[in-house]
Amino acid sequence: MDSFRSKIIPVTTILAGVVVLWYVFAVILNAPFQRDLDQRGNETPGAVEFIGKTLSQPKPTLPAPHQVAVNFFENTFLRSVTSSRSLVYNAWVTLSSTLLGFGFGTALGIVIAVGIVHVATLDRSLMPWIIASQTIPILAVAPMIIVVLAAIGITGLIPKALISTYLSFFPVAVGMVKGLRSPELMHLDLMHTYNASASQTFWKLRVPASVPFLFTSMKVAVAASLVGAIVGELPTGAVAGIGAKLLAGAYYSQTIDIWSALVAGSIVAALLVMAVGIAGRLVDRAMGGRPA
Amino acid sequence: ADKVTLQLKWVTQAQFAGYYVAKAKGFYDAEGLDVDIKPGGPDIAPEQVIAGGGADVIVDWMGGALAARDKGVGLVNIAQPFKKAGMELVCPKAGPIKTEADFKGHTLGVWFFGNEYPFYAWMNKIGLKTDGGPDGVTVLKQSFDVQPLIQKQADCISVMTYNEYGQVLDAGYKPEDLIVFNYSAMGNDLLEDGLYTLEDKLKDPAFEDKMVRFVRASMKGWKYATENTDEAAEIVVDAGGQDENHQKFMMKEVAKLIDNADGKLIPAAYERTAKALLDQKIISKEASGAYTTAITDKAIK
Amino acid sequence: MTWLKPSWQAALAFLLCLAALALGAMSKPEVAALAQPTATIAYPYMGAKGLIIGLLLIAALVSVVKLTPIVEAIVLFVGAHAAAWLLIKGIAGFEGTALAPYFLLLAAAWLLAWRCVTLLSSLRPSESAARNALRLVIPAIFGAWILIIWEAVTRGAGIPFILLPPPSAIGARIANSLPILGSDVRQTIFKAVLIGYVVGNLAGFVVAILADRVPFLRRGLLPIGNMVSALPIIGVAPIMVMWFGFDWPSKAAVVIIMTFFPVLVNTVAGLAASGHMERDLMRTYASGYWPTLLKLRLPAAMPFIFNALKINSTLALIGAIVAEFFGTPVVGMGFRISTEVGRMNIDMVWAEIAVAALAGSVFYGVVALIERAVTFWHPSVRGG
Amino acid sequence: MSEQPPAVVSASKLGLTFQTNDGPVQALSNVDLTIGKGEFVSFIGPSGCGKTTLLRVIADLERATSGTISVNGMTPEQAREKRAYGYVFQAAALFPWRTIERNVALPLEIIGLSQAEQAERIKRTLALVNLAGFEKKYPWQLSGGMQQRASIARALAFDADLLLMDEPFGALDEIVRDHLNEQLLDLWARTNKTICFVTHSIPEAVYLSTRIVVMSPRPGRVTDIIESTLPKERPLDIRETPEFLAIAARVRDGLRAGHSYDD
Amino acid sequence: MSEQPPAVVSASKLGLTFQTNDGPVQALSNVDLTIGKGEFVSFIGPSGCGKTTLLRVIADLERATSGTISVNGMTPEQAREKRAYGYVFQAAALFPWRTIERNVALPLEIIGLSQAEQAERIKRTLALVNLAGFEKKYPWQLSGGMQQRASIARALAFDADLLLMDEPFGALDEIVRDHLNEQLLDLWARTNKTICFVTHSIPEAVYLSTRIVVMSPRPGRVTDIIESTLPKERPLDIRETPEFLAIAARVRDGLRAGHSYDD
Ligand SMILES: Nc1ncnc2c1ncn2[C@@H]1O[C@H](COP(=O)(O)OP(=O)(O)OP(=O)(O)O)[C@@H](O)[C@H]1O
Ligand SMILES: Nc1ncnc2c1ncn2[C@@H]1O[C@H](COP(=O)(O)OP(=O)(O)OP(=O)(O)O)[C@@H](O)[C@H]1O
Ligand SMILES: Cc1ncc(C[n+]2csc(CCO)c2C)c(N)n1
Ligand SMILES: [Mg+2]
Ligand SMILES: [Mg+2]
Repeated sequence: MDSFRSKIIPVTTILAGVVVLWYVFAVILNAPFQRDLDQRGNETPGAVEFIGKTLSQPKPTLPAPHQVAVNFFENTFLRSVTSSRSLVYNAWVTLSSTLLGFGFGTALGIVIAVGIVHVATLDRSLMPWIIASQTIPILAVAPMIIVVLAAIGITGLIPKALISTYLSFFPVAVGMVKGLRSPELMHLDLMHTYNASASQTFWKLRVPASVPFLFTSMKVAVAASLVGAIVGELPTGAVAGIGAKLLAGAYYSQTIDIWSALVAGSIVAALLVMAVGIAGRLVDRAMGGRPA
Repeated sequence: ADKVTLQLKWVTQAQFAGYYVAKAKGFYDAEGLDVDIKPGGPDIAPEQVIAGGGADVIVDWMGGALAARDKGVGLVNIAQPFKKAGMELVCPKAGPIKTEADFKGHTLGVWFFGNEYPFYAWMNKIGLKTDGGPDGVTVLKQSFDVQPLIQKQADCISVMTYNEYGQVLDAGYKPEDLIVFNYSAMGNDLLEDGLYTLEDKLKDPAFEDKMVRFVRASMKGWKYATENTDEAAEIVVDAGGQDENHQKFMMKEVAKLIDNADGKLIPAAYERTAKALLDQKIISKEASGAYTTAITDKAIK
Repeated sequence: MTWLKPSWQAALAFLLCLAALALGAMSKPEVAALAQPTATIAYPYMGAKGLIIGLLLIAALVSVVKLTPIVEAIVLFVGAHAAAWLLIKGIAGFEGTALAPYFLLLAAAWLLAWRCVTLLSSLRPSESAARNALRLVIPAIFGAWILIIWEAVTRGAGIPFILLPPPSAIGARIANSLPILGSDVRQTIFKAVLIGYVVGNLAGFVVAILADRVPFLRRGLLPIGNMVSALPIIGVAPIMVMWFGFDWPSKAAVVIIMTFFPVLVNTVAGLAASGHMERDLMRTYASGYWPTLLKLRLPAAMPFIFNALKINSTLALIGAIVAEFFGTPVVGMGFRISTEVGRMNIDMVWAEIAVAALAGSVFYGVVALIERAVTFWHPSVRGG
Repeated sequence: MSEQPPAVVSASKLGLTFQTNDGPVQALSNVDLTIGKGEFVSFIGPSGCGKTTLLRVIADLERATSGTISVNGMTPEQAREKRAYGYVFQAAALFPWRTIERNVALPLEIIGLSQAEQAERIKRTLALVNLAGFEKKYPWQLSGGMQQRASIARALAFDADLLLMDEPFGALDEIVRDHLNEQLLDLWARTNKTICFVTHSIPEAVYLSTRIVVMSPRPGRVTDIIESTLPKERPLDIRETPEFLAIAARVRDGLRAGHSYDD
Repeated sequence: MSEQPPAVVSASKLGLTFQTNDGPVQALSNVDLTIGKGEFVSFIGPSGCGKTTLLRVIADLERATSGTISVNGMTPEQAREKRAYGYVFQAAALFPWRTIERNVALPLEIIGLSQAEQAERIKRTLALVNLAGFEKKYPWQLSGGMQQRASIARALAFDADLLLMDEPFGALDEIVRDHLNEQLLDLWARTNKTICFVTHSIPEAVYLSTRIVVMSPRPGRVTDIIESTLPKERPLDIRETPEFLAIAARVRDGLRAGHSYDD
């Protein structure tokens, strides 16, 4: 908690800086349209009035922070959490498939890493194809995945979670291959002298040694998983979730909605990443980690 | 009740009000149908969904359906609720473009994903190249919104009468500030929203009967929607459509494209569509058997 | 001591062949032909069926005999691939009519190929030329079988072309669309991806160093950096188009946002990875922040940083391609993919995907090679 | 037991060459050596002469590039798989995420001892190396010598018939060292283990061993093998006897002969 | 130079307590010590008694929890920032990504020496520790003792006026050790450096030092400080003189008294 308090001042200072910059850009980016509008309406507002107008357009190019804040507040606190317009509800929809996908993805990534580290055949043959798989643009194949899964009767949470899985397993696999191979050679030699089985070496040496890599990869993976969940909401009809809000906003040019959905997504992301970070620190402490 | 899955071409909005009304008003129930309406989304191709067995019937534009048919998916038009096209190109009057003759050397926004055929057919007709050279036009792939126009990234953009045109107005443009090239008005329109199913399945009399009932109820829905536009828009919002005012606007505009709600396909429009596609080599061979009037004939007497 | 050695793949392949023999007809036309012996109905594998099964059985049998691994691998290689070739060639003209024995034989051939790969990966040749050759051959066989199975299944089961075209069609498409693919690659990879990758990685790195150097920023920037982590592309891409226009700069901006976070997180973790005694050593030299960073902490952080660079090499590609779904000039890999899906030219979509996969693999491979050179001292590279 | 104790380690013409970035390094060359059951053999030689490498070859941690070697009549690999030996590395090699007692427990977990048996052995061996009271500490909370003792405790807890110890007492003060020397001799006498012991201390080598192998550097060769004539029962003050000093002198001469310093 | 050499290290009532997961560990208690310029002070004491900790406090790697300490009349931190000392750790602490010569070059790069000067010092110090020919090897390609020597070379190349050495010769054989002892004495005599030297070897401590600090464990206290009466000029065979042996005996007694073993 102490560390929490020590963060408040820096975070708020930097946020304040971001907000100021944001206002400046809002005026700059919204000005051309406002000028056009005034021209067509034959109005010649003064500078202050003009700036005020740029910051209160209904569909601005860059919404002003207070517009986003108001929208965010309304959609978060003033709506029942079961309403499809509530950001809480939509964030929850996205979060649930994120977490499921992250779970699958982490597990799959670890399984692949274990396979690659232990089975020579996999090391040589699998990795190039996993890399290739990652270069397939998800948004292009997501609809096909959804179609195929729907054809075999899988709908709902799972298809979206699978897209999260697809995006999140790779960072974990890459990180864990490195992590599982990072024990010092002397420690491996030690296990060798005990004629420890591969699984004993794995659990007692490789896994603990890979922990820093694991949690770092998991931070990247949980973020990727959230992106996947959001992307996965589009081809499933975009009925609910942060992705659906983004899409609806984009479709009707409701930039304020887009930004407040983006803010919601970012907050969820920050919370998830911090949760992984805290888990990592707890594990480190349980492993007798030495304070820096 | 018989189950029917309908795959829409886009997200839930008044463009598909007829089906939502038919469901909400019990017209499908009355025909003994249990209809599942699946909204679409960006880059979801209804043709793929039906080929993969994910739907019994889809809403599609003729261009997309014929292209799929050319690739071996036996899509057949069984009804054509939209008689006129809603697509148009709009340009701000303050900009450089007043007539077709001004296009040369300018940037035009177009949707892709199978929505680009009417535009290319038109350019083909007036003999403009689309490669971005000085004696042709530069084409932009437009995203969902009307920003390219507001930001002046394009000189003209594509809109649907019932959707983006409204957004342009919302953005502060008045109709007199805009130059509009409407595809239907120019006689360049290609058929838009129609109902398609697979010809193999249609050979089954039971399925055919199901489709007859489906089309009958759907057109009843469309009729009701065009007569009660505000109520229809509310039904759409209840089904997940966004922004009630916008849906009401959209419903009114869509109603203008429906015309009589009999779902009958006009063969001349079909011929024009098929020819335009062949001219652009979107399809490799003459389309044949791509529509049937049998269903609408039985459905609407 | 016997002259036999067991291999479950061979045994299973053997059983599958027998099952295929027992089930009889390979395709629907053959069933029809058998039902009407008088009519002349053409059907696949009129003469080849015996040959296929024979090839597979012989390969399976030879592989359980104790031979040198090379000879065994060659026999398996030839048997499996010849059988697969005959199977695929035979179904031509009869797509979608295959019955169970077709798939059983395919599975048998695949098992033998698997056995072949296992054998090859257990080889430890002493010449480095042979080692390098194996390094290429093993993933190549693995990859070839992905394609073989894909080809055989899509054709055998008659999967609609617009759902999944067979690789042969994709290959043909690649071959006769080279100019288009070339211009798409130029637009997407050489402009958006490379620039975005470099700038994004640098940005993440610089922010990580800043956060490390200035404790105030560390406490303030990292939580905000975490928020950037999931700015979803579909939300950001339209905004970037608004800000940076339709052409590649907006795509590069999306790539920057996507690649920023992995580098940030990994650099921060890596900077904490140097040992205590080493850090104490630098303290005894009263080494300032920057020399310690340069000489100790960054080298020790490299294994982490390279993880991020590797992840980003594929992420950047996805980002640029997906960003092109949201408004572009009419060129680029993402543009092509979304447009050709709409036109039902799924073979072109897969052609672009194949090019993307190839480019991504090369990109990743280059990064991995640099990693080996830079972190040669790390146990994961030295062997372990 | 037969009259002629079977060879525990038997090497002939053993050689090992490392390939490095700037050319090959010959670490062992032409080593002939037989170690019988129950022997206590010390290896002594200048730094870098190949003592560690030889121990590693016996332990199947390194593969000889020429010559042959057998351990308990098997290849080193088979012997290792039979868990024929315990190894004390030159550095402590403790797992930083395990407490001292969990570090000692590691080999016991691997061979699958019961919890009770583990606890008993941990307690006994930690007491032996005088680390009682430090069970719950992590390695970085111990001094260098204490870490080394923890690693000795770990090897002793493993309780194999062959002990390979690479400078186990290098980081210890004289008194702890004397104490552990006595304990080790006692253990050896009681259990009839075979011990291969690398050390830099001539008195330690003479005090402990039945045989002393003197090595010389680059390439590592065995230059002398000295049989100890001391009795099996060795009180600490045996180190002042003339017999002891004579052996020590012989070792020193052997060392000096093989050494590369000319001063 | 003044008659009364100024104190290089001066500690009074120094104490240090580590907080650990299972309670505090008092590593140093009430240490009073003054080391004058040009002195050679050895620290000897049982394993875990706080020798390393004391050196680390002098080097500002650990902060004392009670008492005061000054180095060259400054706080340890200021002294460290002035690069007042070179430190040899108990373990080698070489960077695996640098060859031996680049490891030795590390401190020289940091203080910003010219390339030529660096090359000269590297060559000289590597020759001193007998590692010539191993310049291009990586640390993992060296034996334990060779790594330790590389780390000594690194500290010597740094060439500070105060040398803190934590068991630098622990992993070396007697002959190399004798050689390095001589070299170190020579260097000390020539340059008038102040040296703090931790060792477990009583003869080494007596041979090298002007003063020997005997410590006892838990909590680490200074139990005896023995002034050497040996001349500054010390040939190796001084170790057989009665004077030498007398001092050694006194150190041994001091050690034994402070030791926790009762045998
Ligand atoms: N992995 C390796 N790669 C290359 N050379 C090596 C490797 N390990 C050891 N050597 C070399 O082999 C020789 C013998 O090393 P070894 O570790 O056996 O010496 P040692 O007798 O144990 O020395 P010390 O008493 O210093 O520990 C040394 O010259 C060393 O440089
Ligand atoms: N970081 C630490 N945290 C907790 N306790 C520590 C820490 N470092 C050392 N200690 C404890 O302080 C005491 C003194 O340790 P120190 O390393 O100074 O011993 P030493 O005299 O150098 O011993 P050795 O000769 O074995 O190296 C030991 O009991 C040790 O357990
Ligand atoms: C990628 C893509 N971008 C824009 C549209 C525009 N759009 C929205 S609804 C509609 C009418 C057809 O249903 C059209 C053309 C699209 N379809 N796909
Ligand atoms: Mg050694
Ligand atoms: Mg110490």
